[in-house]
Amino acid sequence: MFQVNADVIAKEEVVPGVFSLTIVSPEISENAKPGQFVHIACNQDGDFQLRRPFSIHRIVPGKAFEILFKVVGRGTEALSKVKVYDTLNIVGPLGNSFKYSEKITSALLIAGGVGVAPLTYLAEELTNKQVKFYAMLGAQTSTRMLRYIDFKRLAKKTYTATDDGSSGYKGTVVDLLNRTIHQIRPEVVYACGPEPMLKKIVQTADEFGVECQVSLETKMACGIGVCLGCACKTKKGYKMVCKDGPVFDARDIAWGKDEIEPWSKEEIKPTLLGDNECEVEVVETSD
Amino acid sequence: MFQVNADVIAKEEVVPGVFSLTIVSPEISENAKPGQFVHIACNQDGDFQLRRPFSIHRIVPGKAFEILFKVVGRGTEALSKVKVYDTLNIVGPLGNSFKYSEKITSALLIAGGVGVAPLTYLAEELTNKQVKFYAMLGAQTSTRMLRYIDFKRLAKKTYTATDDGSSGYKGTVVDLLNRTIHQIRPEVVYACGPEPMLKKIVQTADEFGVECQVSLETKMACGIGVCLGCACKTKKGYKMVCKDGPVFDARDIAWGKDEIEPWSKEEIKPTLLGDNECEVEVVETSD
Amino acid sequence: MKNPVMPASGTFGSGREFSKLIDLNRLGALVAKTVTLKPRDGNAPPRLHEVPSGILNSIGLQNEGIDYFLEHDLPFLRQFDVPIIVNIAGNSIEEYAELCWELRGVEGISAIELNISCPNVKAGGITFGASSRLAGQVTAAARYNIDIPLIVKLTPNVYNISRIARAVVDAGADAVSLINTVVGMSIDTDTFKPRLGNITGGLSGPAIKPIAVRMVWEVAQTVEVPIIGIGGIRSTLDAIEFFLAGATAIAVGTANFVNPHTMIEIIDGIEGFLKQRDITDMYQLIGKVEV
Amino acid sequence: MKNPVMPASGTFGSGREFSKLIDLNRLGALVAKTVTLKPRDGNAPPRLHEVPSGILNSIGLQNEGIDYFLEHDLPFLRQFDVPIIVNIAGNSIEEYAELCWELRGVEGISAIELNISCPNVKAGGITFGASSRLAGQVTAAARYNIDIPLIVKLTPNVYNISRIARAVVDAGADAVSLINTVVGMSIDTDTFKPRLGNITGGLSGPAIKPIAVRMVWEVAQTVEVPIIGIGGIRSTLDAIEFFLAGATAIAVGTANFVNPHTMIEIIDGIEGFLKQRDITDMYQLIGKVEV
Ligand SMILES: Cc1cc2nc3c(=O)[nH]c(=O)nc-3n(C[C@H](O)[C@H](O)[C@H](O)COP(=O)(O)OP(=O)(O)OC[C@H]3O[C@@H](n4cnc5c(N)ncnc54)[C@H](O)[C@@H]3O)c2cc1C
Ligand SMILES: Cc1cc2nc3c(=O)[nH]c(=O)nc-3n(C[C@H](O)[C@H](O)[C@H](O)COP(=O)(O)OP(=O)(O)OC[C@H]3O[C@@H](n4cnc5c(N)ncnc54)[C@H](O)[C@@H]3O)c2cc1C
Ligand SMILES: Cc1cc2nc3c(=O)[nH]c(=O)nc-3n(C[C@H](O)[C@H](O)[C@H](O)COP(=O)(O)O)c2cc1C
Ligand SMILES: Cc1cc2nc3c(=O)[nH]c(=O)nc-3n(C[C@H](O)[C@H](O)[C@H](O)COP(=O)(O)O)c2cc1C
Ligand code: FES
Ligand code: FES
Repeated sequence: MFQVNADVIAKEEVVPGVFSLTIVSPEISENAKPGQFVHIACNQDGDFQLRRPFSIHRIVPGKAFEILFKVVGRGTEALSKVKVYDTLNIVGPLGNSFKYSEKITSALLIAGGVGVAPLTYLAEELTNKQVKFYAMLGAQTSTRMLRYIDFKRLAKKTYTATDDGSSGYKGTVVDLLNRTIHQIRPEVVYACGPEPMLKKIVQTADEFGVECQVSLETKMACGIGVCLGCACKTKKGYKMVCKDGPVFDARDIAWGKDEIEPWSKEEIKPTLLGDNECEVEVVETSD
Repeated sequence: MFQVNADVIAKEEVVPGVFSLTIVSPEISENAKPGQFVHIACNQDGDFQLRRPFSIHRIVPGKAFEILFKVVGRGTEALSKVKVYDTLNIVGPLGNSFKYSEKITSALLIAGGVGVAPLTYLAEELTNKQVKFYAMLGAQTSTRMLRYIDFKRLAKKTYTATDDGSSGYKGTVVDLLNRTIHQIRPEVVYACGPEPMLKKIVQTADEFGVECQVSLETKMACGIGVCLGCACKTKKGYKMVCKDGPVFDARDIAWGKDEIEPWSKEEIKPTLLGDNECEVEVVETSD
Repeated sequence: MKNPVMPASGTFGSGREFSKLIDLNRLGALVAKTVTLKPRDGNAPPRLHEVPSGILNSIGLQNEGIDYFLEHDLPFLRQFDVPIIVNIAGNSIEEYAELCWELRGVEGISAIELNISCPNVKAGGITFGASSRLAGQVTAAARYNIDIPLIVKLTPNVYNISRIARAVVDAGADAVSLINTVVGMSIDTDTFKPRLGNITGGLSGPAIKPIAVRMVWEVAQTVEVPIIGIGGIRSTLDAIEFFLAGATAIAVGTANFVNPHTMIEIIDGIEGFLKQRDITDMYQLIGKVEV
Repeated sequence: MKNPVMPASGTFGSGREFSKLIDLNRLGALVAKTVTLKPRDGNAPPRLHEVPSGILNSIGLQNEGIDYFLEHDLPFLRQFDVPIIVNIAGNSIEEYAELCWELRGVEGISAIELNISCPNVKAGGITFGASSRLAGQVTAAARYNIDIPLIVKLTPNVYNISRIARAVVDAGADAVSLINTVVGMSIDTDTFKPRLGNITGGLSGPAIKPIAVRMVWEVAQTVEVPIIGIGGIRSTLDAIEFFLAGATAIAVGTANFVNPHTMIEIIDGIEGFLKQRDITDMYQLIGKVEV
């Protein structure tokens, strides 16, 4: 865990409203693990603002790391205005990481939208460790599909789902998962994205008795485990997302029941179908 | 009095840390009088910040107006970052104005540093009304002398004083005034600058029984006379700088006695001397 | 009331200046600066200091007194087709009573707002609004001397604001407004002098909004009368937050200085908010926070 | 104490995490998160919400209990050559007494800080710190059970904090620390739900600094014991402001989250401030506001 003043050396608006920043920090780059995050002071002027947490998206070994973020409010707005060569004050790497065994023969990475951020790093790590894995990427439409090329390169197979069907499966990654998990038969699922999506993925994983690790999000203050503000309810009591997480074994999480949207059993009954029904040409996206 | 969203069409860093902005607003330009000010929302982001008051420095008749400001804190800092074509939310014109009669044969305008802002507008007005006037401009050093060229053009004679003697009289405008008021023999003095300077000018004016109008500064909230926050003590009770001022007849002001720096009588005893002892070559300044 | 948006007393003067910038006829009510029996000079300057997300002020209830108000300000306010709320303050129960007596039957006043944030000189300087007994007594005295609706404006500088609210309602208040400013202080580290001539002053602005929302919610649990929510409101969503907490109307104070159009923007904004969620009636929001 | 700068309880955990980012040996004191007799789960999430110039929190004193603290946290803190202040809280006077008893004679504790901002379950849930009687009783009970210096941490949610300060000092407090958080609330206008699982929470950060400075100044006029100033401090000048108001030391809370190096920067900054004005001794600043 370090607090560094780090220079931004590259910036890209990957898709409208989604930016990537490459930040120089040997300390963070050398000590990071997939699933960990950094805590960034986003606003440059003197006004009070808490840091904002962002997953480590990729690593330039020993030199720098990359974040991928979506503008949703004040902090990310300010961060999107950062210019190359600006300096950011960053605390990291923070939190735990995705767990995997090199013996795994097939893992499945599922990303909803910008949830792809930590999974890209994981994908590169798994590849280095010669762990075979599949990937599923979800987006509203093909032009907002993030990091498809990277996964296409790294994964055994990369499925995509778009709400409008402009790329891959027409629907959510959840539906896609339900229709394909039986053929992928992953030993472990790694998922990151909006909470409603995670909840459903976890249900499916459960049904198929597959281990599932998810990266959670909460509001954070300290990011290092001292304020006890980022609590999430687990079957072992309150855990801190910033310290005990952000990666949790889905089984341990006590999901707010009320919040789970009702959905019909049929939906997840696997309709057997050939590979290529899901294997689709994907229009190249801007990255 | 108007509240307008006005575009910045010109910006200049006149001397380091002192900026001028030309802002398009027919409403304000048409209704302004010398000595009045505008109240500007300086920070663009959503964070709470009171408006900041700035004298109207010059007018582009019927079209635009100019402000001249020095960066001293958060608000002016933010304002100095405004770019040409940015829009500013402005309330104005506000406050009273300098009073003058077209019968005056000789007025004297005394500016300390950025205090030249409202006096430049007054100088142009007096010129239009064919009122003859002298000017005294003070600055730390010649390279920070503001608007000398303009006054040189408009005034019957423009004296300058610099702390380091790099331009004109070596010393303060106050000393310069004390050494020259007997020869200028103004019927009225208009002064704007730091409060200690104003106090001394007022004393001198008093000694010579000359009317003196000063433009005062206080912290402001509303700027329009409703919050009663910008009170200044006068012999007629509390007056509001934003509404009853910013221009006051020096005689009415109840200066905080304690605050007046002690100074010896001799200093102001006029030592008779030839014109040219005060008439000096002035190095051209950056504007 | 056309709508639930009004200015907070003391941030609107007598309305004259604002009438040059906004259409006063669009407001829900007109609230004048506190008037006292005799004219008051107010406190020594400086009277203002900006702090993070707010300002400290120590105006000291400067005003020309009730007679001047009735002669000069009220006639101006009467021109508009908007309810007028007159805010009054005194240093003794008798003064409040006398003020109400003076206002009794005066044409064009829709309600009286009692500013009970000032100290009671007789009761050893304790703020009326800090004691449920004193607050009740002031309210009763006012109630006894005037028959139009009575609003009591509560101070946040107390442990249990609900108790005060209960007391003034029991004493005859038809509504309560909250919050007034929070007592604060700031010191200039260059001069070692307080930033305000009066040493301490009232904190207002976005900084106090969470305190105000909490107190409105607490008071809404305790009394049944309408609540005017005040404190750091500068946007439509701020206003909605107060409605959800239990306010039936809101007043805008410090934000008027930053943007004189704040109240107008909120009035339009509330309409938009309701349309968007097709809520037919604003009252469906009041107190609807899902706790 | 090497210097007058320490962390505010609950914003520093047990010091373990911070020890990875800053040199704890540079601090004036180490202040651990409030410990209670039994472990506490804390409140339901969400526990945090950011507001203008501050945050609302409703952690709910989550902690592992005194036994765990003594076994795991205290030994860690003891490694450093810095005075350790243990902050305790209870729901009854007996609990405070018992906690002090447990801490009696424990090696390596320099002082006890009583967090009296929690409700007294027996006295109908009134906050200990809101009643001079209860505050005095808690202090006396603690005083009776432990002989090391006793600091009482005051809550700002009162009308007259000086009275509370007077009461705890009369009851044997060696010092007071203030302020704790100001009760606030925020509502999500999309979901109509409170932003905090606990509905209300404590406001901290720069937003409350003017309130804290004012209260420190008031208390400094009333009691003679040392005052630890707390509330919105994030810079050297903030700290100086509290010294001028009458604080002999200061604690940094919320700012630790934004910049973990805040305390170190303030320690260096104070030195610089004194040098610049060649003031030989920090104590020449304390209470020196020129009113
Ligand atoms: C461990 C962790 C890793 C994260 N990694 C990434 C990442 O790689 N890329 C990315 O784009 N975002 C990531 N997030 C989410 C990111 O931190 C938030 O989007 C950001 O803090 C929003 O700040 P803001 O000021 O822009 O929005 P705010 O003004 O704070 O809030 C705007 C909106 O965003 C929502 N929001 C705010 N904070 C969060 C949060 N922490 N989680 C979910 N919703 C929030 C609010 O409810 C509100 O609706 C991560 C969050 C966590 C906890
Ligand atoms: C009627 C009027 C006309 C003015 N005209 C001009 C002008 O033409 N050009 C110009 O540069 N400035 C002018 N000023 C001063 C200008 O308003 C302040 O410099 C500005 O408000 C400072 O804001 P800030 O946020 O940058 O500084 P702050 O962060 O608010 O304060 C920084 C420092 O500036 C001092 N300061 C702040 N406000 C004022 C003020 N109103 N007067 C004096 N000192 C202040 C503070 O004491 C502090 O030391 C005028 C002020 C008034 C009242
Ligand atoms: C400059 C100023 C003057 C005020 N004067 C009065 C007053 O005369 N009477 C009164 O009842 N409240 C007065 N208030 C308090 C406001 O009416 C309001 O209750 C408080 O400012 C909180 O609202 P805000 O945060 O929107 O400003 C004043 C507030 C300010 C900032
Ligand atoms: C997240 C958080 C947790 C806190 N926990 C405690 C606590 O356990 N015990 C306590 O006495 N004060 C606690 N406080 C209050 C702080 O110690 C401090 O009094 C308050 O936050 C004001 O200081 P600040 O504005 O610098 O944060 C907590 C504050 C925050 C923000
Ligand atoms: S954010 Fe402080 S404990 Fe997690
Ligand atoms: S600034 Fe409000 S009255 Fe002058």
